[in-house]
Amino acid sequence: MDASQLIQKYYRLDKLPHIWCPGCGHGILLNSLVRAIDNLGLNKDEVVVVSGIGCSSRAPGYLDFNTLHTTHGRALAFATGIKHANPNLHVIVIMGDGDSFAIGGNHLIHACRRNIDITAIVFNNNIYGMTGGQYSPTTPYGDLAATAPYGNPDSPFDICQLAKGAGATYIARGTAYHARELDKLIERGIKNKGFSLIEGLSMCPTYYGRKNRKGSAVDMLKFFKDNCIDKRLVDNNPQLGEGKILIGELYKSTRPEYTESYKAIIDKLKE
Amino acid sequence: MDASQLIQKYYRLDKLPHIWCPGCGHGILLNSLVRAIDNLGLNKDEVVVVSGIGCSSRAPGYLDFNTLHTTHGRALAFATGIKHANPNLHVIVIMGDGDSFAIGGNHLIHACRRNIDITAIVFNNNIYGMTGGQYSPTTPYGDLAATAPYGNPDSPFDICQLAKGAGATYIARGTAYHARELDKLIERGIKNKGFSLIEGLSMCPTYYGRKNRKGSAVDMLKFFKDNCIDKRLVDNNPQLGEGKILIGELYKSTRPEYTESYKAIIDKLKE
Amino acid sequence: MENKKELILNKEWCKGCWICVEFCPKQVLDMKDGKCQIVNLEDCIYCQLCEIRCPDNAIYIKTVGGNDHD
Amino acid sequence: MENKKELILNKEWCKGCWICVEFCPKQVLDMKDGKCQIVNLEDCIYCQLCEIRCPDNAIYIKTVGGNDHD
Amino acid sequence: MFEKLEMRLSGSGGQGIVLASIIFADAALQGGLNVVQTQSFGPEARGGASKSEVIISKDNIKYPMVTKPDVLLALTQKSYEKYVSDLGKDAILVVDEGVEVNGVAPAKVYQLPIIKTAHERIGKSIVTNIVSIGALYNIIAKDLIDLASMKKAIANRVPPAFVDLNIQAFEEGIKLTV
Amino acid sequence: MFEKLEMRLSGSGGQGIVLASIIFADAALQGGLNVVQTQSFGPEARGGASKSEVIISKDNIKYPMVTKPDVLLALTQKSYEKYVSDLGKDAILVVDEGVEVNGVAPAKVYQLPIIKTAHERIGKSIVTNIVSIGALYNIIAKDLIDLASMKKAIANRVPPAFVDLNIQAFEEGIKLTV
Amino acid sequence: MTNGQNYILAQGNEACVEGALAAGMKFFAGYPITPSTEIAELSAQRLPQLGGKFIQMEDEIASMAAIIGASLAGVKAMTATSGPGFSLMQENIGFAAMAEVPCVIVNVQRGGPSTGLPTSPSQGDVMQAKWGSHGDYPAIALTPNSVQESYELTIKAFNLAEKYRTPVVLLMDETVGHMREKLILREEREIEIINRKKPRVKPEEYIPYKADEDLVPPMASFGEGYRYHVTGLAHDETGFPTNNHKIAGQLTERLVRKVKLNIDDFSYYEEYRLEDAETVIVAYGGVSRSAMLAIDRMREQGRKVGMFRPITIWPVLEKELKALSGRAKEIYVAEMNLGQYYLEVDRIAGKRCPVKKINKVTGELITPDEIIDAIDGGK
Amino acid sequence: MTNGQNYILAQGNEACVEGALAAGMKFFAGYPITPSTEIAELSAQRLPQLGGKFIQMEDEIASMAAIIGASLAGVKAMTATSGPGFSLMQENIGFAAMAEVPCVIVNVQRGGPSTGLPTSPSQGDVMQAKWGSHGDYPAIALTPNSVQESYELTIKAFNLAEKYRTPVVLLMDETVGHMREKLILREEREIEIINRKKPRVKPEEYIPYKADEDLVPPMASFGEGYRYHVTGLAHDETGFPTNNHKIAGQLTERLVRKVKLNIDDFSYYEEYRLEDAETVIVAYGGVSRSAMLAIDRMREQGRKVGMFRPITIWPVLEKELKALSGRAKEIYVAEMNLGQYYLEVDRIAGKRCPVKKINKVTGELITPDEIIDAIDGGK
Ligand SMILES: Cc1ncc(C[n+]2csc(CCOP(=O)(O)OP(=O)(O)O)c2C)c(N)n1
Ligand SMILES: Cc1ncc(C[n+]2csc(CCOP(=O)(O)OP(=O)(O)O)c2C)c(N)n1
Ligand code: SF4
Ligand code: SF4
Ligand code: SF4
Ligand code: SF4
Ligand code: SF4
Ligand code: SF4
Ligand SMILES: [Mg+2]
Ligand SMILES: [Mg+2]
Repeated sequence: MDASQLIQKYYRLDKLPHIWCPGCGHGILLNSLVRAIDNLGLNKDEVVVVSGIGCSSRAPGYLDFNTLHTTHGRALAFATGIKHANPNLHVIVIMGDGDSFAIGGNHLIHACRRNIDITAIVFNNNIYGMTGGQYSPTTPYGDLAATAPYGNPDSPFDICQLAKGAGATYIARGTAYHARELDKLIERGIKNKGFSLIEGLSMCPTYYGRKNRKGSAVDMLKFFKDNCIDKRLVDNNPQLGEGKILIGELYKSTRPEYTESYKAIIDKLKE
Repeated sequence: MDASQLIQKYYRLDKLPHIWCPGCGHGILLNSLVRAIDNLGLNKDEVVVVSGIGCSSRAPGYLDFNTLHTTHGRALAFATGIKHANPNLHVIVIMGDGDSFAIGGNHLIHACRRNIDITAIVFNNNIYGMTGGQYSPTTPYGDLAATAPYGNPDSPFDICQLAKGAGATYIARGTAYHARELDKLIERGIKNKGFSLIEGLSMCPTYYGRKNRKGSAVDMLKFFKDNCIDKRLVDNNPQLGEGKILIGELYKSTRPEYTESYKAIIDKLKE
Repeated sequence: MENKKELILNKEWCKGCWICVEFCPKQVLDMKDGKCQIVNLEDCIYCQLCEIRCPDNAIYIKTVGGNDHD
Repeated sequence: MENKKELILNKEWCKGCWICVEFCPKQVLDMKDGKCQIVNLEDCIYCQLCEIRCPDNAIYIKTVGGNDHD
Repeated sequence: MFEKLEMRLSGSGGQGIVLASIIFADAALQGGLNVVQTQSFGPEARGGASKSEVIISKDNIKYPMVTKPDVLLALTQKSYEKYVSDLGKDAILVVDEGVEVNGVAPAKVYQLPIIKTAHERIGKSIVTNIVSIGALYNIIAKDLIDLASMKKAIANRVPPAFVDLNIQAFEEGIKLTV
Repeated sequence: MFEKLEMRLSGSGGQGIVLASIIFADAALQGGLNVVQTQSFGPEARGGASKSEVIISKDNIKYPMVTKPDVLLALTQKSYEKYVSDLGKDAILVVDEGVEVNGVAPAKVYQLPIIKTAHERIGKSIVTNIVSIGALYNIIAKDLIDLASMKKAIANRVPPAFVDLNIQAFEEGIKLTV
Repeated sequence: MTNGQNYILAQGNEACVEGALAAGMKFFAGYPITPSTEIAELSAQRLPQLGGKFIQMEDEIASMAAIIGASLAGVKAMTATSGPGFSLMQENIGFAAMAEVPCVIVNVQRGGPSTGLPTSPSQGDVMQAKWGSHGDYPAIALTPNSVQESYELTIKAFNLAEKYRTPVVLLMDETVGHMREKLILREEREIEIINRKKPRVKPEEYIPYKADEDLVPPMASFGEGYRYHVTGLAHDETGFPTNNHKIAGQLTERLVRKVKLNIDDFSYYEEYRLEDAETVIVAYGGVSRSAMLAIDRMREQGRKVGMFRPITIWPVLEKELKALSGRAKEIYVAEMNLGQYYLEVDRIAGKRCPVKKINKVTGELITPDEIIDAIDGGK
Repeated sequence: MTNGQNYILAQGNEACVEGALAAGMKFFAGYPITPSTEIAELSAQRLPQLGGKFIQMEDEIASMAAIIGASLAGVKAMTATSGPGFSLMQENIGFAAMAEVPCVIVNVQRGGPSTGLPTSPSQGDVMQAKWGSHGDYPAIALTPNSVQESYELTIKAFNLAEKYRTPVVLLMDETVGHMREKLILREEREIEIINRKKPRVKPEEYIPYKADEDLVPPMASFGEGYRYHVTGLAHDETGFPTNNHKIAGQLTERLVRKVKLNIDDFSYYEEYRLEDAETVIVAYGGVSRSAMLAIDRMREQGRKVGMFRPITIWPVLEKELKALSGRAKEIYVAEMNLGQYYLEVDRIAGKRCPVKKINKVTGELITPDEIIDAIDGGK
């Protein structure tokens, strides 16, 4: 399917253009999700896209699926209810870095732990975009933000490490620059029977970029290009990874999936 | 100081005996904390012990420090306010496995991330004791609990792994059986300039033990004895660790501590 | 029938972020009055690099004709 | 003056959990009417294993006399 | 004629006082009477209640709490002391023999070896509660509830493997008062 | 005599409309007048407001919103269309020259090359807002607020490194209307 | 638990679960808290037996979120908690109200404020059940005074939630939640079950938030082919966020009105010896049981006392309370709080007759004697 | 921001921060949310300049917890939020009330329910400010109608929090929070600052929850040598949990009473052209500004209209509203909600004169014309 068909098929055309600022990375990531879903040939009626609150969380409104825009930080808890109630649905959750890892951090680690078959995509722009550029749990130490006028005294999470510690069974990182590769990462995340976390490095030129003199959206994309490296390359040659951000599939494992474990209980009681 | 002096000095004698059931492991762990504090020679007036809600969280009430029994899951957030407001205080937080990692999970990972100089001790009995034996995020898969009558379909956290993923700079695990060793682990946790997490394996014979036929408190202590092994032994001989629970100091690192980073800002503004 | 590729620019949706302009390997695109414009269609190699990074679905390649069962 | 060790049992606080009884290496202790009791003081080696695992501070070793600056 | 019976069962947490009262209530309910059973808890839920009440009545029961107990069971000294003052002169007091009844008491007092019976005759102190209801049943309820209902209620509320043991405990309880 | 001036500034998010109105309000305040400045936002805070209002008054200002604007600044076609109908006959309309004034308009209309001036004469479209207030000042406020107050207000509200540039933009704005 | 007959001895909490199952509950998400925990525990046991789902979430915020999610996926869902958890649920209760997602929240009230008296009864969350979330939103709350009624009202709570597409609160108190009484389990055919209105149009024609005349829009489930958008932002009939102030205002008004407008449909209350009563006790939940005994005793002394018991506690029974004020000489509102429902009774009835309070916050049920004394003392 | 003079142009939100600093705020914990965010941002900038501490917490629950912790450690602490965050804070607000920890919570109200209208003004959280947490607890809430008053009331909020050892809510609305007006920054000597009562006894004699005659116990800070216990459970004077029902009940009653008893100490209100008014508009916050203009216009027509503006919105100004009902012919309560404060006005004043509502929930400030029309329409 070409782009024009994808747009026709998956977007709510009357809602476009979306509200995001010029050069906001979120639109690029969203297209990756659309291509991944298309590649997998999922039935649109069976796809549910859930989000919290934030610029990123406006994404579901543009997509022609069952879409749910919840409260700030709670998307995964709503999604857990949906998936557990009807495991046939493909449940995909889009969240910002604040939404998922600040206020929503607990739901995230518990979704990882439960290994419930949900795919979470974090649009990480290292800032609270929606509220005007306050620091988030992924804003680097020392960076500037609306609430960090003297440099952020707070250290960031490596959210992929955190998800691993919490028990997610598929973890990947992509960027808005490496959009094609991101398609595949999301695709594999959706295919994973269990909880998948995909960190998509996005850019907020309006706040994070401007406050930290990271230049335009173009400059920020170039930063991703120059500073990210695929984990597979580093696996073979660890030196390459020095000072770089690892992207690609970072971690994969197998554990009982929550709704299947529950189904086993129901089935056993039926006997 | 011998035990009778320790009790005299650190306990609120008129509150004893505590409300815990016969054989509850929490009392053993609490004694370890007292010995650790005594070994460090901390000034009682400068020690603050904070807890949430749960059987474990009743602990501070028995100790003659500044003590704060907060809301369920929120102890670390209160503690963060105390420590940030007055970094001279030694802030120690006691939580149950539910308190710290179910409802309180978010505050825990953020305290780890901030690397704020607080020592958190989790009294992990793999169950919600206070409310009568429902499964917690550390109840093993398949085990029985008041809300898991057919076996727990939910997988547990390895809370030390999770704390590591979140960025804690000192992580250790001890047990009620290995109480002497636990003293040292807590001592080192308090000494660490940053966020320390100590998982203390406790036992709840009343609920977890009874429901899962783990026998008496004595049997449960013996289980710790037989199934735990010090990490240092395993480091030298990985085979020894198979099927065992690692105890001892599991992880240590150095990163900027939150209140110090903040102090640097204030100092710089003064210049 | 052979597939024909077409470079589509939807100015209504374009927000003028420069991304496509800068990442086009063939300098096919430019910016005018805050909107992208196609200035060098003949050089276009239909590599989709503009499409893949346009945050606004405002520029993309359309395949005209060709196998319907694609 | 030499230190003298004393095994103290506080029946008020004892909840009869058996822990000290079972883990005493010298069978010094026993259970009676739901409370610990000292049955073999002479065998006690003051190893503090009871003290260290009693959840209720109900049994412990007290050092009488000795260096005050301890 | 029987109108209403208000019972209070008390002891220490873990003595199964609540279960005992439930069994009583259940049996009465099966016998076509109105019942309300309540209990009071310690901090949060942990520990289990040490006081439980049952009202059995011909009529609908409005206020669900016992105001003037017709009978008080006290298995411990503490519970005796806490609740004895609520008893009227005509009430019945049933205590374990370990409880020292120091003057304050209604007309009728039964001092019975309940704990000992459970421990020695059944060999399981966990059935103390069932021994108690045997005694209580015989003292106060045998005209209200038939024996079969009581036994059925016990059987319904204890683990299957322990039904016989508990029925036996119940009968031992009855024997204490004959 | 001057009693009250109600201004509405409009444009697209990012054109610095709010800052422009703040500078106006600040200058008037420094001149001893009463002021209220308000704005309206898009979804959550993001994007920035595209409408901002200032009321300048001798008296205390009660209702803080503009009801009948004395002057409307509209930098975009959209904002012109959205707000022009609120203008009374005596009001003043100031639009960028790019805005097509299609009949609906009050008596006094100024169509000025504001955006172009910012872009071409100052070389920074970011100062569009300051050019605007230069024009507005000269049209409607020069009897109310002295020039020094305006300049001081600008200097106080823009980054130190850009003070001169903005003062220059302000002066260019004034020139548009002389 | 059953014993072969169609009635059993059960706790209020247990009756609530049986009622929920009878109403068609297929999903329960919760987090344990005294004195509601039995509801979670019994749900964990019973639901999978019936092919339903139980989940213990990480906290009450997540529990509330999960039942909303489940309900959107098409199943009837419930959670249960007590004060501290109820406080935590408020944000998402507001979401359910705004997005019009049917669900049932049980609050078994314990002594507050804060951790308070976890094992003691209270009626301290009455006002919170209406005002706990920010903004104006519709609140329906029912409050039982017996085990049997816990069962019946849970069924009604589900029916109202489904009918009006709104969260419904079952406001129990520890007295009722933990007492054991006879519970008659009804036959399926005896029970009226209401299910949410489904769209009767094709997906292309579905306008998800366009209300019918009853002000309630039909509701499709996720996965059924109607792909629509749900948000907690102010939205228009299509369900998408709007910046149109008028439409936003109309939405809030409709949400509140759809419940108020239909209040006659669920104005549940009980009158006890009220015919000729000059002194009226307004009491609900556990306290109404004390009030009945107090009334019986006072009647024995020849005093004209009766009780009005609101069962629907929110929206307030404006019509009935007004009528009451026309015939009573004085009204006492007896509650296990410091006077919450009193405020509404005073507002509505106080214009025509004096309204007084009888309050108790010790964590004990108000006794009949205390009611009698208060009334006598008020003389 | 200052310009050499002692007044500046500032937003209500900024004025709030300046007021807090003037009152001695040394700690701010918060989580950004529109339309309160400027309060966090300015605090982040200003506090470290003065040796104070700012922290951005992971959510609003944690923010509320952190300010309680900081206050226990001895510093004056504040948080700021809007509806959704205010809902999340409720559990810990109840804790602060129960444990008697002074602190200030600013709620800049936006359109609700749920995510609602994040950038639009509203007064939808008025009832929540009193009833948002479970159980009965004391609520103090102040509501400013100008930038200057935002400053003054923030100082008062701190003073009341310290004086009564209780959380105090500054209930702003987006209109006031985001408008810019003149702000006079007072000199230190002009400002009355109240600090919490400290124990005047030695640590051994300190009974942390033994109240003085004003019903407020002196408060020691952690680290000062008074090692005491703080809990959200019902507790006795020593601060330790109690199972004694009577003591538990007395505690709740004292908490509520200490505020009610002293209401005259902080009954703030404004009367506008009220002397001879027959029609009284009750309005507060942003809406009161519209009401004043409406009144001016109606007065021009010779109509006897005036305004009563509660500044202390909780506890309700019972005495003043009652007095009002004695002299007014009719009362209109104008609010940006569906009639919340109205309920209390109706209850208190409705016994003597009719009380009507003027409501708007579109996310726009009620206009003077709308008020006039409503009153005329009510004719
Ligand atoms: C309970 C609650 N707290 C705070 C907010 C305000 N808020 C909205 S979005 C947001 C953060 C957005 O940041 P992020 O999740 O990183 O998404 P982005 O906008 O950067 O894509 C915040 C704090 C809210 N809506 N609800
Ligand atoms: C907000 C809230 N939710 C639920 C509860 C009920 N509750 C009290 S303690 C507890 C869990 C206790 O388990 P854990 O933290 O493991 O401590 P333990 O009792 O096992 O030591 C729960 C769920 C509460 N008090 N507050
Ligand atoms: S504020 Fe940042 S994250 Fe939000 S739309 Fe703009 S660029 Fe994107
Ligand atoms: S219930 Fe379990 S955790 Fe709680 S006191 Fe008893 S043994 Fe300890
Ligand atoms: S397809 Fe490739 S060559 Fe053509 S315009 Fe796009 S980026 Fe340039
Ligand atoms: S990338 Fe898209 S939005 Fe950006 S300039 Fe090109 S066409 Fe326009
Ligand atoms: S000190 Fe050692 S030997 Fe003595 S009683 Fe204790 S455990 Fe036994
Ligand atoms: S370990 Fe302690 S509590 Fe347990 S039996 Fe021994 S003395 Fe008693
Ligand atoms: Mg972000
Ligand atoms: Mg536990």
